[in-house]
Amino acid sequence: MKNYQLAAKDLETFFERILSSNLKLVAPVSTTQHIANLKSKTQILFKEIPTKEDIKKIISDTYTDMSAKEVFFPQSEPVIEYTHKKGGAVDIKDVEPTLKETVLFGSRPCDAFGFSLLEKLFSWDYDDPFFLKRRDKTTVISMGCTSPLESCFCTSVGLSPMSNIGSDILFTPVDNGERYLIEVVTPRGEKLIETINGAVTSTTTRQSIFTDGNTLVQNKNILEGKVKEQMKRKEDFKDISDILKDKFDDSQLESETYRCLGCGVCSMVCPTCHCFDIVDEGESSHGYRMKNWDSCSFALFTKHGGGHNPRDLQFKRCRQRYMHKLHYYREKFADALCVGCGRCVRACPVNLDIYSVVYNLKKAYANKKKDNKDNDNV
Amino acid sequence: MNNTTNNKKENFEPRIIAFVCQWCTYTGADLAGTSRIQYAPNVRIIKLPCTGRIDVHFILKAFEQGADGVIVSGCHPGDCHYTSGNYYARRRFEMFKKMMGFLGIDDKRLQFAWVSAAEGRKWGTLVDEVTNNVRALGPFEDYKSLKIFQAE
Amino acid sequence: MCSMNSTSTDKTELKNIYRPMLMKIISIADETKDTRTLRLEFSDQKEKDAFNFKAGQFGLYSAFGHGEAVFCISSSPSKKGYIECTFKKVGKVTVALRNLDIGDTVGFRGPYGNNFPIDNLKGKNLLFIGGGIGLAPLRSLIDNVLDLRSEFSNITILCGARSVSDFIYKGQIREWESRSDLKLVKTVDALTSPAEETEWKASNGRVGLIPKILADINPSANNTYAIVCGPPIMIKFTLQELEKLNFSRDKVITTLENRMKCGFGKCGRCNIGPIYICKEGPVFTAEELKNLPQSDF
Amino acid sequence: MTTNSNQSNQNANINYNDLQSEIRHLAKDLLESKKVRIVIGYGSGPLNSKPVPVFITDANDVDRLVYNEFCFNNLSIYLTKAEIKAKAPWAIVVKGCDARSVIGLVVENQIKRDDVFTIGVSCNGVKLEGNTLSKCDTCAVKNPSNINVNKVIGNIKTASSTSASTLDKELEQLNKMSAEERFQFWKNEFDRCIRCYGCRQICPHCFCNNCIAEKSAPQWISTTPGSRGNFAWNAIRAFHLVGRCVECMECSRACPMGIRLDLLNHYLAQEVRDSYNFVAGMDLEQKPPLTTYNLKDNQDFIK
Repeated sequence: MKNYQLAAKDLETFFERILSSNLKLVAPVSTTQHIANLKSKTQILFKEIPTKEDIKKIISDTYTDMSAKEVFFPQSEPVIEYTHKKGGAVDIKDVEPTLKETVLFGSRPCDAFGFSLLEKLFSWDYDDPFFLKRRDKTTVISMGCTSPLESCFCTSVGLSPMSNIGSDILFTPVDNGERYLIEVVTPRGEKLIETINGAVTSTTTRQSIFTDGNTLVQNKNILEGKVKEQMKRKEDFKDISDILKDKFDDSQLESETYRCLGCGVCSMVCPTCHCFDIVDEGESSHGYRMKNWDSCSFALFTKHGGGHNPRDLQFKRCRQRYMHKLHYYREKFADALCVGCGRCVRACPVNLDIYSVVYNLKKAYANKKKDNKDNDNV
Repeated sequence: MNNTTNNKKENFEPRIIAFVCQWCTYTGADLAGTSRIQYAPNVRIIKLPCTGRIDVHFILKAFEQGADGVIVSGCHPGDCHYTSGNYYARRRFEMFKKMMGFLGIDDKRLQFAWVSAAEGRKWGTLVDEVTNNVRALGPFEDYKSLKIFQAE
Repeated sequence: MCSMNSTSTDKTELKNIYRPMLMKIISIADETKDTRTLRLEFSDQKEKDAFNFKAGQFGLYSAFGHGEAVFCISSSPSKKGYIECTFKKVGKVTVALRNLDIGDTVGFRGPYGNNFPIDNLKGKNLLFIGGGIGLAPLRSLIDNVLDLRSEFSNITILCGARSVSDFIYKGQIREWESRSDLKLVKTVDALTSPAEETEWKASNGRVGLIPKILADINPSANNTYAIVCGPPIMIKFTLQELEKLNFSRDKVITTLENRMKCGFGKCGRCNIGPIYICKEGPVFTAEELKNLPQSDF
Repeated sequence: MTTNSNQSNQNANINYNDLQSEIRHLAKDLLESKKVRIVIGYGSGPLNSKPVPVFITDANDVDRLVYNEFCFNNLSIYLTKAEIKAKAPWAIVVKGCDARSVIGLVVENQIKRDDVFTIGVSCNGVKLEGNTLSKCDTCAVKNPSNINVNKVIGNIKTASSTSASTLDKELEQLNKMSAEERFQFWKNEFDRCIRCYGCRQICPHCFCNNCIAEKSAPQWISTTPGSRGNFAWNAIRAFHLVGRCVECMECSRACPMGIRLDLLNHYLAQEVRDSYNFVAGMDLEQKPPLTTYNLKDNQDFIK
């Protein structure tokens, strides 16, 4: 893994070179609607940066409201186009996802790890071409966190504010933001560095903007230790799998999630939620088969044709959310399907907080274990 | 208006969908036919038991499927076969028309009317009027721009 | 049948796993007033030759413009050149499939899921228990077994329905009744008229719920596999009854059906506890089902 | 999690600590006297001071109840949930706007008035991320005594300001725009909708157990989150609440994409007030306007 460094002032040049190398750039920007100066809620979302002038809109070190999974797993996309012919025949065509070499800048280490979790799911025995082709065309450049939010808990699921798993390149602002340590993690990242070095923009000549970064690795590790220390939420959830297995029918899980209203906000903002619905849209003569995001908190998610619904009450749907993320996925793929980004905690209209629910479950499990031990000894 | 939209509007034939109650307006339209009253052929009539049964998502669906104008018509207050269907409808349509206007849909594209079974002539003039108004407005580009999904 | 996870980094030639095969309806059989069986033939010769499946697997059937629905393949793999599906008219897609006629096109994606362990059943006694439309997945295995009849010892088929007219595959049931190398027991929850009663009793049909009739015929458990399918409530009480008849749980096989959209473990909705019905099922032994959380069924 | 320290609790002429202890006291009596089986109130949440809905069934737990200026949830939504409906009679802590929702639910026969003991608490405007919500500018029910509540706690005396609220000013902006501009504004807003249905799930008056958006035969509203489906969904959701919405603006707060649902709700509520002189959730006797009629209703828009 090669290390480079980039002076903070050269970040804009870096973006310019990406654009001039005919790459699509996606980065966090603030999107406040301003039509007839009617302001709507300020949001920070991943958007395409089409031209040089838009580069200054990029916010390089921020927390987005929606995760970046949309770059690989759009909220809705057609997978087949069908056309009814006379005489009952039907003609179907694959819909090719529009692909362009893309650079995704500004995802967080937790988001990036989320992409690797999604990749495992979307290539589990059957390869989903829509996700895999898009992921294959994208270079993920993540930005290490120096000031995590109160709701962040990435260390609880085995990650760190500066872990580089899932990213092709990891930027980390060191020397209080003076310069970035650039860890090139994958060959795809290396390829991007070469194209960037090769690209010439109007302002600078061919000379590379990167210099050797090995000297900064030490600063980064110190910084990483400090940032981890500052995090407010540090409970370790590594053995949460067996706690949840034991808690399936426990009323505590029901009382903890009693206030859930069953909206799908948590699944939509989450970087690792991947459940989707398949519906036909358009007229019956011609239309598209769509793959749209779905959520396990919706009532229809598991409703059978005959009317039976295994998860008829809301707490059973919350249970499915926690079980799938922290138990079922872990049993099949060794990692939890939760990266501790805290988006669902921030977006939930009734402040349902996965961290505190799991924390309480863990505490109750520990107490119960202690009581059993006391009974054995007595 | 540059000239392309102008001539687009010249030979533009609006598609008008009419939701009508079967007891009065449908019979009125039938009377217009039997009395050989000439009126714009752009209208397509959908028969429903009462204006009280005409739900707002019918109207939205009509616009979605490409209608340029919608007429909703039924019995005059007091004539309703179900006594109060049109009274409820009256309030519902008043609010719906205001909401559509607020959402930016030109109110000439959505016309409510009472046409009794004897008013074949009124039905004819109503359809002509709405067709001309909508022809003047041109195709309902705004609503047609609402695609099912982004890339479509 | 699942393609190996392509480890090649080059993703360009990945095939579209959501694309169904096109099939023509070649025959339609109305089993009851709301249940119909479609016989489908592949439109594309290459796909027809390459296609094979095992009894117990399922697929997603498309009515284009309305969506997809998941049913088992109710015909046996030993019947070549076509597949059949039996479905009840309950929702948007099944109504659309119902409105199609001979010659119309239906999409089919599959086969997905595991299958009945037919090799373990060889040389054993078989007890098929099918309730209502639950007989459909069993028929795929029954026909398969009957085409290899000599490889199995005694076969008993216990099939039930709410009423006489609710039986599916009525013709085939009569055929099974006439065979000497298998025992057929049929029961209805209730009879509707005295005339029907005499006729039903004449063809020695019984009256009563399946678990009760199972107790009456008291099949011996040794060297016997029970294969059960029907509505969840019937499976629950039938498994209890089989336990009383000391069938060991790993000798009781059932097939489940949950709501499905993708059929290959990605859309996240068909799981019961940690198990994905579409990938690790739909066929399970009662032993496997016992370890799953009962409140997630 | 301790509640706010005392000083920050002083807010104009309202002492949240007193209100809080009165609520706890009352909840304890109600539970002990078996007058109610459950008290739906605000408790301290896992994160900073954001309170969360809590459900107290044991009299000794009443100290979990808190009350401060961050209690923005409209708790009456829980009176429509099957799990909680089964535990009637309930007590519920309601601000003025929430109390109107309870009245709305009673008027539409979702709950019986005697089954719910409403603890009406004075409120001087709730805060979200530091700033008071715009709905509180011209709130006329800061002291819920003019609404049919069982008990009023605190008697905040604020003259309801007659000056136009920020919402009214924004509505003027919108009305000055041309039809195309307004259509473009709403298309842009609704295009951002991700169909999480947070607006529906949090609204106390969206209690249909089989919402039209979930009906697939026929598919009135396309479930694909594109312009067409989003426009139809947001239009029909807003329309089904005409004359019923009490402008608690929880839908606008819950929307993760910040779609200006409050503008749409406020406009429609004003139209209902102008046309039928009706304000939702204020009067137990009056039916919502679109569920009744009057022989002399306006019909000048009808040919």
